[in-house]
Amino acid sequence: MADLSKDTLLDMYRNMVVIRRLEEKSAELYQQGLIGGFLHLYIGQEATGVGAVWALGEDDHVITAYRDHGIAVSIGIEPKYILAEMMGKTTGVSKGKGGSMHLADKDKHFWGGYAIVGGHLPLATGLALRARYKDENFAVLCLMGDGSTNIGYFHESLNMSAVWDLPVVWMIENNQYGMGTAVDRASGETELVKRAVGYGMKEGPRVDGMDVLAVYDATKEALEYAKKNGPILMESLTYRFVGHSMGDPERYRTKEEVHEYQEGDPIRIFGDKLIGEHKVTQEQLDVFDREARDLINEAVEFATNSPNPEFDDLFVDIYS
Amino acid sequence: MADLSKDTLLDMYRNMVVIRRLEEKSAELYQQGLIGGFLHLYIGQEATGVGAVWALGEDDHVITAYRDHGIAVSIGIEPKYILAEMMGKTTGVSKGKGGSMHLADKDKHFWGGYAIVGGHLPLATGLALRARYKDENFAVLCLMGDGSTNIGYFHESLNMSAVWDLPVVWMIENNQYGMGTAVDRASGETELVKRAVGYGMKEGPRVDGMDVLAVYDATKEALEYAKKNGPILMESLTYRFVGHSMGDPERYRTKEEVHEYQEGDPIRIFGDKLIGEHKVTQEQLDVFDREARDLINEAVEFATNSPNPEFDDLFVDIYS
Amino acid sequence: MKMMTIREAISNALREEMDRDDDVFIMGEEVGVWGGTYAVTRGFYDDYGERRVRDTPISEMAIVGAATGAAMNGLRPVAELMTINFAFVAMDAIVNHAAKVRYMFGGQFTVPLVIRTTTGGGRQLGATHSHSPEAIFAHFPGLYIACPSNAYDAYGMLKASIRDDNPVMFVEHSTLYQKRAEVPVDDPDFMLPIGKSNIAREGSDVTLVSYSKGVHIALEAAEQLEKDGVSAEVVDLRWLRPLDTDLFIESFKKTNRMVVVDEGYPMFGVASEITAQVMDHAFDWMDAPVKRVSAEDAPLPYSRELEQMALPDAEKVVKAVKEIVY
Amino acid sequence: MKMMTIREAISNALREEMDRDDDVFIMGEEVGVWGGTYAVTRGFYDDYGERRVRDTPISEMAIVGAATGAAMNGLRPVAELMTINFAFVAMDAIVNHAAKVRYMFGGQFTVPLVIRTTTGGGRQLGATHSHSPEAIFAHFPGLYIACPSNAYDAYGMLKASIRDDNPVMFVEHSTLYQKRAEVPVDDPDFMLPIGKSNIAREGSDVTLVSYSKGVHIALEAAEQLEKDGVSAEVVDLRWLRPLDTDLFIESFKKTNRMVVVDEGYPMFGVASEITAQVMDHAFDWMDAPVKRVSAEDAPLPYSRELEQMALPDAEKVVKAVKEIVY
Ligand SMILES: Cc1ncc(C[n+]2csc(CCOP(=O)(O)OP(=O)(O)O)c2C)c(N)n1
Ligand SMILES: Cc1ncc(C[n+]2csc(CCOP(=O)(O)OP(=O)(O)O)c2C)c(N)n1
Ligand SMILES: [Mg+2]
Ligand SMILES: [Mg+2]
Repeated sequence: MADLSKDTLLDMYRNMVVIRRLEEKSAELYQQGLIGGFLHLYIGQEATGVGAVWALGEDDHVITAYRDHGIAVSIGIEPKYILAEMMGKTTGVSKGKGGSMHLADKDKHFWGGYAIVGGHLPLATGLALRARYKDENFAVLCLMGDGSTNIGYFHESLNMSAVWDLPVVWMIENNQYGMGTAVDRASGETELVKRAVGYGMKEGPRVDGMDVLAVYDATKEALEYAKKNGPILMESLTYRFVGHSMGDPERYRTKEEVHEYQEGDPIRIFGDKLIGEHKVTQEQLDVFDREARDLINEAVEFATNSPNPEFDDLFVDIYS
Repeated sequence: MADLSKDTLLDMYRNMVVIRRLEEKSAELYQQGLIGGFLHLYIGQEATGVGAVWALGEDDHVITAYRDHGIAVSIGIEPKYILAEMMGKTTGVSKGKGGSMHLADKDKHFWGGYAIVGGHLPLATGLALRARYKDENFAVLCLMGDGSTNIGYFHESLNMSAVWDLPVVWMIENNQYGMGTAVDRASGETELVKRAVGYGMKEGPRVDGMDVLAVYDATKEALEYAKKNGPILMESLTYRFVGHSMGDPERYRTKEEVHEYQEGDPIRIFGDKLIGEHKVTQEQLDVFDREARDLINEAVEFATNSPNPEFDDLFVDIYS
Repeated sequence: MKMMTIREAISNALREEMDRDDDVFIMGEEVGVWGGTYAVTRGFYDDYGERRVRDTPISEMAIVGAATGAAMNGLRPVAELMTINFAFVAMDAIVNHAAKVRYMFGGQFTVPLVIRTTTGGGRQLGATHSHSPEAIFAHFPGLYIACPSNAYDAYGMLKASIRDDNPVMFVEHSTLYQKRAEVPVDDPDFMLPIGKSNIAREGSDVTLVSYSKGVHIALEAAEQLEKDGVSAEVVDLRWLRPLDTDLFIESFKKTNRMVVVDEGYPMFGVASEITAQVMDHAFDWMDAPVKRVSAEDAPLPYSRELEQMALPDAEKVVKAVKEIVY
Repeated sequence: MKMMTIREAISNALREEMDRDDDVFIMGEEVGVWGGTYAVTRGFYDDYGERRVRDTPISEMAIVGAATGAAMNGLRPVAELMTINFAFVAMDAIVNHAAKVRYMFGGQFTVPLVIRTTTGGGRQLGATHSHSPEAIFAHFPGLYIACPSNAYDAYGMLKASIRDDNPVMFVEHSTLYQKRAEVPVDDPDFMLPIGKSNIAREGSDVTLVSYSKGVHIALEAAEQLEKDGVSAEVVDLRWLRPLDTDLFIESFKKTNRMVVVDEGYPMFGVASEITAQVMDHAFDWMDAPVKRVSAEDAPLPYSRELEQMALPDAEKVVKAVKEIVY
């Protein structure tokens, strides 16, 4: 079990709350037309992102798909730079070029969110190659959705990582749907970690993705394993409480199903645990919540007041 | 065990010999510059092609990669149309448009050889879809090399066939190398049938690909399974006695290794069995050999005397 | 005739063809339970069931490849690629298999396949999701490329595509689905011929050539130009392959001036080919250089204003026209 | 200076760059034990070991994607795609990832990646294996496309590509490896600038524009034309992106006539773009239409004679020139 100080636990909780508030605000801004494009929220999945990212060592790396806000916050990008990006401003992490689906911070070893399903998997293979090539001691955490395990990229990237014993933790955020398609309608094998068998790869755990500490522990262990031995495939079993992206008619699941999962809200679960086991009070948690709201409101203001890119920016950063 | 009449066994033997003689002649013609492009010979692998194709029922289908001569002969295409194709003549099975790598005969349910590694796998998925769509009772035998199991096409095609319970026998002709790359240098898992696990697919046998009857039996069973239950993945363990294609420097394996495998020549093994268990004489087998040589020589003559395509043919059959 | 949106026209055409022929079926990501990402197949899953409306895994290579195999074996799949950006993942299946199996095997196989997909930028989806790469598919013999600009065309072109025995990439524009026009629903066999383009507006001073959304940009530009006394003819290519060279050349021989409008990247793009065709077929009629108005030569950015600046619009077209009509 | 084949020049350039910088490494199918399908990396595996000469599974998407990731993380991979035909399988990894990660993330990432590959028809490999699809890659901003025609260029362009911090598709022609030329091996830092084309032959009556193998066809045509008293200038583009418009336009302004030679499909191809550029930049200098000599608009067939008829050759170029030089 995670041997984390109370302060760290509180920081993780705070992190989860900030993600939640950020996501709610993003939805609002999207409705107002201030955020455009596709917006994929992380609500319900916070425990996975926070648990996994907090498990990373200083030299480790992370890369993910378009559902990337939670990772961005967890890795330590200030919400104002995230929201500025979503609002297309030059102060955004990607200077307004990338939007919600393309957050990244190279200095923090966060290699970005990627909108092509599976497209970032071989990038993870390549990022990890450096560790073996230069004999450096790091691992790459590659998050992906359940749906992305059916695309060719998955197969080729995992196999190559296995042939070369690369330090990658392949973590499937199994939220049970790829858009509207349930896992059992898309994958011949629904226990997705079993796919490791085909690559002679370590079959990792299917961890409870609603329990931030369980995710933390499992990821920590997986990272250690990867650095020493090579790739490992694991799942975090989770659920998104909202649509795939804004405007999802959600015809593929019932309201009841969603409500049932919402009962197991990862933030509430963790909050209860903090109160029950760590002598934290509800008032303290409420303070975090208010602080998070303030932080996000300030971020909106920052983003709103930031400048738009100009015509010449079109041609900047195409080449180095 | 295969319950085949002596006549059938002799026909299968003949089939193997015809392939061998065809391949030897092709190599000769290639050296003479009468065949061009890439030429991938089937020498050493005859037991797989013959065993597998003879197991097909009248309504079943077969598709393969560019190493397709053995399949073409086994399915019953006369060598003259094969050689005419290899010599680029209008009388070739593909009218000289396809060459060695693109033999096919739709009427015989042979959907062709394909030169893009893995490219024919989804075609097999689609061919098989018809069986379920129209409730028809057939299966598709899809042959592929060991090397092709590492490309995205493999993953997507097998998974889709599993999700839709399609009647496909996925048969890996594991000749231990993809060009010069040994299986264990290309695949994280070298027991390739294990990849079935990732698709919740039936893991079929790893059959002795040098024993034509073993291949026959296993394929027969697999076809039955597929029709009833859905896809199955199997391997035929074999070896090619010659280079990957003409001009292979063969730096990746020793002469000794090749010689060792040649000791287990599938034609000799089967011949010995016929002599030992079926009262066939060496003289009879020799007659088959002479007949095969004659057949191939006539085929060369036919091909040589056939016309070349003309300029206008360039634009024929682009569209229907 | 009935007034309807492009979405409805395509949806109707699909339904009619599915009703007519049991071999016609739909496969792709989210075509079933979800009802189609752009709601084109809404209700189909309930009405036709999962035999004929097949949700697939996220496996574009297999979607196109399996649809090709099914087509070879006598079915008539309408495979959907959610957007044309995902056609890159399936590029080999499209250009090396669907487009070539007939030729390469001497005409033995037939591929009655339609690949429906959506194209276009302008929706703040970022560089990977905002392509208009029709030119690179039109490069390959063996395919047909349909790019309807309105409901009437979409309806007639899709029906023709489904009934044709060759692989067609049917490229819808994601920002046009709500555009309305009259559609001849009364004739169940109404079809527009493959490879025939159309005069969307008559004029005499300059020819604007485009397709898909570009046609609307051209029409808007034509209206503005009219106010300035310039009469613009608008040619809607409808198909990029086969490319109907005759019609726009004829128009050009009348107007002697041309601007090509195209939402793709400018280099090695659609407008480049049209320009070269004019060079081939109407050199002596050129009173001014053919002008190209394409997207800027940059990946499309997310930022709304910036993305809009990168795309062609009526203003840019008017400006280009004024450079050559004097 | 030393006389050597293109194969040797490329091989030398690779070795020198690997010797100079430990971060430069090679990955791809059969680059190691086999020694490279076209024998370019023969001996490398023994000399550099499997850390730096990495055989891969047959996984083109992962080859390009992993090389991109490695490049982002500070290595300098030279990834090999055995032939450009297999780039279709990796299309998304090339055009949507290698080409775009820098832009899409606001310049945070750098992709010092070279994708070496071979192009060209004429070897009886059938329709799927005989493409010259450079145009469709050159369509995409974010990439550089190198297409050397001789050993000198190959050497200098490859060294420049490896040292550059952007993704370069380095396209070698499979039938040119044995061509010889002088190569400046004495200068370890010899490089040719990215995006600069070259006058391969001076002339005054007509400009022949080409790249890669087409340059040799053009040169052969030029010799024939000389006998007929026509002086042809040959421009070797060297790079399709960035496209050096200046040089061929300058040449055209001198000759006023142009034939573009290109081995790809004719529609939406390289020659189309060059033609359109002339229209843009030298309309008033056009004494005759720019002519295009590309492959025929058909998949390439296996049959030797038939395939040859489909491809451009000097005779076709001479014929095209004679149509415009009178
Ligand atoms: C290659 C490709 N195909 C299709 C899409 C469209 N698409 C975007 S997200 C998505 C579902 C992915 O599901 P999953 O991997 O489970 O991730 P989740 O959204 O559940 O986090 C699809 C089909 C895409 N972006 N890229
Ligand atoms: C997509 C693709 N990549 C690479 C190649 C080049 N290539 C042709 S055959 C081959 C090896 C295939 O090995 P395997 O599948 O084991 O078949 P075998 O030749 O042993 O029968 C390779 C790499 C190709 N044809 N297609
Ligand atoms: Mg999911
Ligand atoms: Mg093999």
